[in-house]
Amino acid sequence: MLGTRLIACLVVKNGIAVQSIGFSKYLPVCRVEIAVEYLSRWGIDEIVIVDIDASRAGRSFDLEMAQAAAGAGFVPLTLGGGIKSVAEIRMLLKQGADKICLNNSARLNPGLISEAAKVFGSQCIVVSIDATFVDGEYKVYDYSLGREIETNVLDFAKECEKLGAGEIFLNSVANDGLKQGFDLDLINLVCKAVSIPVIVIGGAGHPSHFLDVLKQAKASGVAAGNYFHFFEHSVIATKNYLRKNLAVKDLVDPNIKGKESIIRPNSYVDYKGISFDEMGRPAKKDEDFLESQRFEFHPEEII
Amino acid sequence: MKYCKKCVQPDTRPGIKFGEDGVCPACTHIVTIGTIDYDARRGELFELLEDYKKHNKLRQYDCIIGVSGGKDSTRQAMYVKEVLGLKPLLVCCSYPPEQLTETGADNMSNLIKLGFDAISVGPSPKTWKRLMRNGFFRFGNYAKSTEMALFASVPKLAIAYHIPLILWGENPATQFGNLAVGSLNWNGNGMRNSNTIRSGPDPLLDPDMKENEINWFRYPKPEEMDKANLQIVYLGYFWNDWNKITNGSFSVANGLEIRDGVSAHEGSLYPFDALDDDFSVLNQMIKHVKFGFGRLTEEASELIRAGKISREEGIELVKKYDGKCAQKYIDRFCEYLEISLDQFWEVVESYRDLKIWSKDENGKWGLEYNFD
Amino acid sequence: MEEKQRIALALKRKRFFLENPIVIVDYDVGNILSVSKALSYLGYHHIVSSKPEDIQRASGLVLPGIGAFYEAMRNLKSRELCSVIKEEVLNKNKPLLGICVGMQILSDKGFENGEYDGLALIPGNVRRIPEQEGFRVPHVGWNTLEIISKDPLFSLIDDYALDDDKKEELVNHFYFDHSYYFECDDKYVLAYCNYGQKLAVAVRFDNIFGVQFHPEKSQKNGLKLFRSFFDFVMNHFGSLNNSDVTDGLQEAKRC
Amino acid sequence: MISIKELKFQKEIGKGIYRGALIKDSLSKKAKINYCSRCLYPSNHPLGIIFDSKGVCSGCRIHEEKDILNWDSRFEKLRGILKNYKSASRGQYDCVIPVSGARDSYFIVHVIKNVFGLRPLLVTYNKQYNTEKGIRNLSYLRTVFDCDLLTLTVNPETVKKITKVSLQKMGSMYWHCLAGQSVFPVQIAVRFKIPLIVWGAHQGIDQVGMFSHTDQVEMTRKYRKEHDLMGFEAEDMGSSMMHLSSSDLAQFAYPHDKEIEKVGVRGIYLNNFIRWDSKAQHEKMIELYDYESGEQSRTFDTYNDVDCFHYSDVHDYIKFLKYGYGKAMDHACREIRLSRMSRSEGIAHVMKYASLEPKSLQLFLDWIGISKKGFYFFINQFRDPLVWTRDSNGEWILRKCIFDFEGDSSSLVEDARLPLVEDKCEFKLTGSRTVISDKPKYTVLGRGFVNPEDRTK
Repeated sequence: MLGTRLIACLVVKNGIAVQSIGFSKYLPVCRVEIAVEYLSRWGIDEIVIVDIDASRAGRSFDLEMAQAAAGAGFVPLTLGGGIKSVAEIRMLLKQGADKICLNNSARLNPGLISEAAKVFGSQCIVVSIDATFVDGEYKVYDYSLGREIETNVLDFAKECEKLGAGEIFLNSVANDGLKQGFDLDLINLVCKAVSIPVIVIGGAGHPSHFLDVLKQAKASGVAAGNYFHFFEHSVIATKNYLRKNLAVKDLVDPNIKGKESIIRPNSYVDYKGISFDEMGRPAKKDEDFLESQRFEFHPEEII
Repeated sequence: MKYCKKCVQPDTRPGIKFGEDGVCPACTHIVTIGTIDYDARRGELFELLEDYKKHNKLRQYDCIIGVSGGKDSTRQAMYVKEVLGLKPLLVCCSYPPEQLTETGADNMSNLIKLGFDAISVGPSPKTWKRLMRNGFFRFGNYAKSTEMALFASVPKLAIAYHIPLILWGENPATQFGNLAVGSLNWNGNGMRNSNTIRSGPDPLLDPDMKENEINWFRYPKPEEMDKANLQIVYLGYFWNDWNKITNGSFSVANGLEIRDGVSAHEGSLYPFDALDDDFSVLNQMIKHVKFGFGRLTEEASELIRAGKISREEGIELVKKYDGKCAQKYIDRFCEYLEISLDQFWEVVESYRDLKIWSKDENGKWGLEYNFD
Repeated sequence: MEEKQRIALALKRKRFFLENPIVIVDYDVGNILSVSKALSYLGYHHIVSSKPEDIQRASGLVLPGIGAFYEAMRNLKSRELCSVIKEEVLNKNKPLLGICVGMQILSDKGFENGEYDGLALIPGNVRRIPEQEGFRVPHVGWNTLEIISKDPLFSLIDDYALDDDKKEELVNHFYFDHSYYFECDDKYVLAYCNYGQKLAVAVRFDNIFGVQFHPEKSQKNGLKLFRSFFDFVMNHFGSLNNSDVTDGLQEAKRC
Repeated sequence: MISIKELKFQKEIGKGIYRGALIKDSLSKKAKINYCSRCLYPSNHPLGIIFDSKGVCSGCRIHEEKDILNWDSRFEKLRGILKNYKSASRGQYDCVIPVSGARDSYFIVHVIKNVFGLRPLLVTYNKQYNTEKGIRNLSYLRTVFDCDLLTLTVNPETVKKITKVSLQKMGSMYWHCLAGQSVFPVQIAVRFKIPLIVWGAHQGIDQVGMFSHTDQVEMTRKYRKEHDLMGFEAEDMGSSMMHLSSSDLAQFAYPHDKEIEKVGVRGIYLNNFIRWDSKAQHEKMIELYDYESGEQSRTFDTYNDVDCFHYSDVHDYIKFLKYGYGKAMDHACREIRLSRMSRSEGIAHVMKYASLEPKSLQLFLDWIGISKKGFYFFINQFRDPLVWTRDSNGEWILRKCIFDFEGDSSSLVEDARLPLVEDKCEFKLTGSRTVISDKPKYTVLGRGFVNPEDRTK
């Protein structure tokens, strides 16, 4: 059964992956290919890389960085930032991207969505929408201007679907980087408005935040930007937290039958049976288990 | 106190048994050395090493050796590397800084520079000092805890690092007649039963000491050793020229730093014993009080067995230097354990074996040497 | 597997594929780089090329693919690769693995934005996944398979694992990203994927293989699939050359 | 004159990660380097650094949290974590603490053992470049806190081979130390099944504000590979130039994921829970435990690097030759952010120390067996073209550096200035414990105890 994807988003500024807080404050974290290597090793379902300097600097996604990222792990890649033409899309797909993501150009040149969908198939075309709640409704936020514009998020999302977008990448400006959890109202509204898959991001700071989304909305993918950098094997532990706390009856989507279909477990290094501390990170194992491990030998998995 | 007919070893060592012919186990063993086919034994050794490769899962190291940087461990480590062609992990149990000598530290550096990886295990100094104090007051032997740490640290790291093969030097039974280890061949798995460490650290403890403060003194249980497939092998069994003099000369030739070599101060003929711990001279003196023999008796016995000196010359040396210990060592020991000289002698005297010691006319203790 | 055996096998692979490299067909569609990275990671020497002479020298072929059906076919035709690929695969019996759109163009006809001819290597058509309530199209994400025959593609894949409460759980996930699917006779199907209806996601006809998902993006399961496929290529190549050992099954199917 | 093409070539030979985009931008003439308007950090800081609209760097912004967050409640958070990790039943250690003869080791053990009452296992990787002062500090650390200490000393011949490879691959003579000290604690945690490792300050937070303190970031192999080891893990150190077997490098290899998972190893950083002030902490340790400080050749901080001949000497000089700044700037930025040093005073310190020749270079060259020119042959390959260029007769000159901003009082700098809370920033010199002067050569293993007759106090 198609499970929900746990996705890592790498916001790129000055050529490096950064933490983004409120679309304004950025903290340097690491190089893109190092992040991809480890996220892939930890079993992330997908990685979205957005270069937020590109459109302002008037250039497309840096091909060299795309190549480095694609070569660093065996994980589906969505590249976005400054992409304005079919030719650029073809180059990025050749470098190893599975999907490309349009933000500014989707608004300024909607025709590009349908043209690209026609050439490459809609499954490679993702439209990224940044939303902010202003006087009673969710409006589209233009990050290059630094403020919202007079377009309703739901209308714009439906419009993109009609134009042939394959997926929506939905970000909440207000929640970005606050670690207080996702904007569930926004997510529910957009997921109901369109029939194409929706990936949501903005505000993850604890595994329970992902849990809330899975329980209350029909998002196809739950993403986090800063959160996965915080501790070792963060992806595996978070997946286990979700698999442990998701009872089937909680689920909104009737088609999801068994628990296994929701979150794909990691194999071999799986963190099965662990408990969690109040930060949602793996808690200490009990003493007898640690004592029994003294004579265990675990070989490294080699395929 | 009966002496071995051939050498000068008395029968007062705990656990020693002389043959009917009045000869100590070491002398009976040395006789057989001439008849031992060392080439066959070497084949046996290589077979053993090959057999043990399958238990070694981590493959970082072929074996693990307990070392102090002294004469025996330097020669043994080089033998394992150069002759057996193995890559050993050295384990050095490092004394509290106050007890360790500069020479001891330099020698351990010297051994590492000869091309080895080493892990130094340093149990907490104050706790160790308290165990030494308890060992001294309760058993007249401060070194009980030291020996426990030296013996236990190696198998503990072997378990942790999944290195099943532990190579040891000489079998104490054949070298000193300490039969308690229960084996006269290469199998060293009975080492936990040797005299000083059989009791484990418990008799030395104070009530407030917790288990995680003394775990480096506790020897692994037999079932732990089995689960980890540990096998201790005495290399001495496979070696015909393993003895103090050759080991000493080899190590000095490879950079070993040694003592001044004044027998009257150190109660020994050779300047390369227990180089990392000055208190060992004092410990031999206490042993001399307890059992009537010290390090010099063992050295003289080895020389007699090696045919270097006659029994008469040995007896001469024993009477002259055995049990000697310079006052500076006693002062430093009292200062380290924070006890007075009177307390020190009060304890030592309480262990004097009156069956073998008697006071002469002007009140000086003397041994009744009946070497016949 | 013992350490020594593993090293010996790795050496054998190295030597074999240095002489008869795998060719990843570069027809300007799809992320060639990721497939190439996966092969180097697993130790298979390969070249990325669109030159016919390389394809003729190859021990096995890979047709990667992202994007639309007709563009893939148009690029293959413009590079005159169709005939040389068919020649190697049908007459010389060389194994071929089509990935995603690379699998779809193996079909007779593709109905993406019109009707276009495929390579007709595996009988079947490519149609759009029918819209169904609760099953969004495109089919994007990790999905589990219903594997019909494990060998050779899925021989290393564990289908089940125990989850936290010790219950059997399906774990043979692969990454999908497609709106069209390969519709063909059941006898060619190696594995299905239940997405509202049973979609054929792995097909085989003799030495021609196709997978709808992206092994180069399916982490460990993907690497395991590549491992078993390219070891199959190595062993298959061996059986081709010593003529007396003809693969009986091979002959029967051909005629 | 190294052409741009040649620099590009150098990027290919090293598998290591060269700052792709950044270098490409820097190679183009328009790329310029700028400096934080509050502290002194340049935009080519190897850990990555972001300047906000006011020209203040991410390091300074995160540093402001030190005067905003409620550190008492963060201290209680730490108490909660440590309580969970206390080894109740099986008589094992409660945690592992990496220590050395310097760098906040005393403070960390003081906090964990004396303040929280845990039983730590101390571990140290033998850097081999040890000063006798460092050996003394470590021996007294072990005795004063009465802790068990495990020391790993790798075969010096192997270490020399590895250092030659790291000089070739990334122009570093300190890789083996950084690799060893960052992995030995993890190996011990895995081998002895002690899940918790306690580190001092997270360099990423303290220098460039990589994370907020509230993120409570933990030890990851990812951070180690990229920032501690410049992109080269043990597995990447194989080189055709030097035969290094996998067992030679085994002591530097990170335990694989399954081992980490089975024990549940986690490394926490104290500077997420305690308002980190290295200078004040060292001064407290001097007062409580007679920690020995000592003059350093290339920085005014006399506390941090006394245990190593090279950390703030040859290694720091190499950092200057590569990035155009050294430890003096790290320490100046730290003090500026703590409002103990003005920006101009910081620049003065940097100017004084930046280009000083290292004192212990010959000692290192003799040990490893490389000539001085050979040393510069390796290092010059890794000079950052953004900062360094060669003049007409081939001399390396700094394109631009903080010195140009000495008198700078632009509005940005004025707005970002912090009012000083202390008027001067003095570092104590405790003098040595022993009257015997320290030997000017490495001590692989040392006693460290000073006999009563040799004591100075």
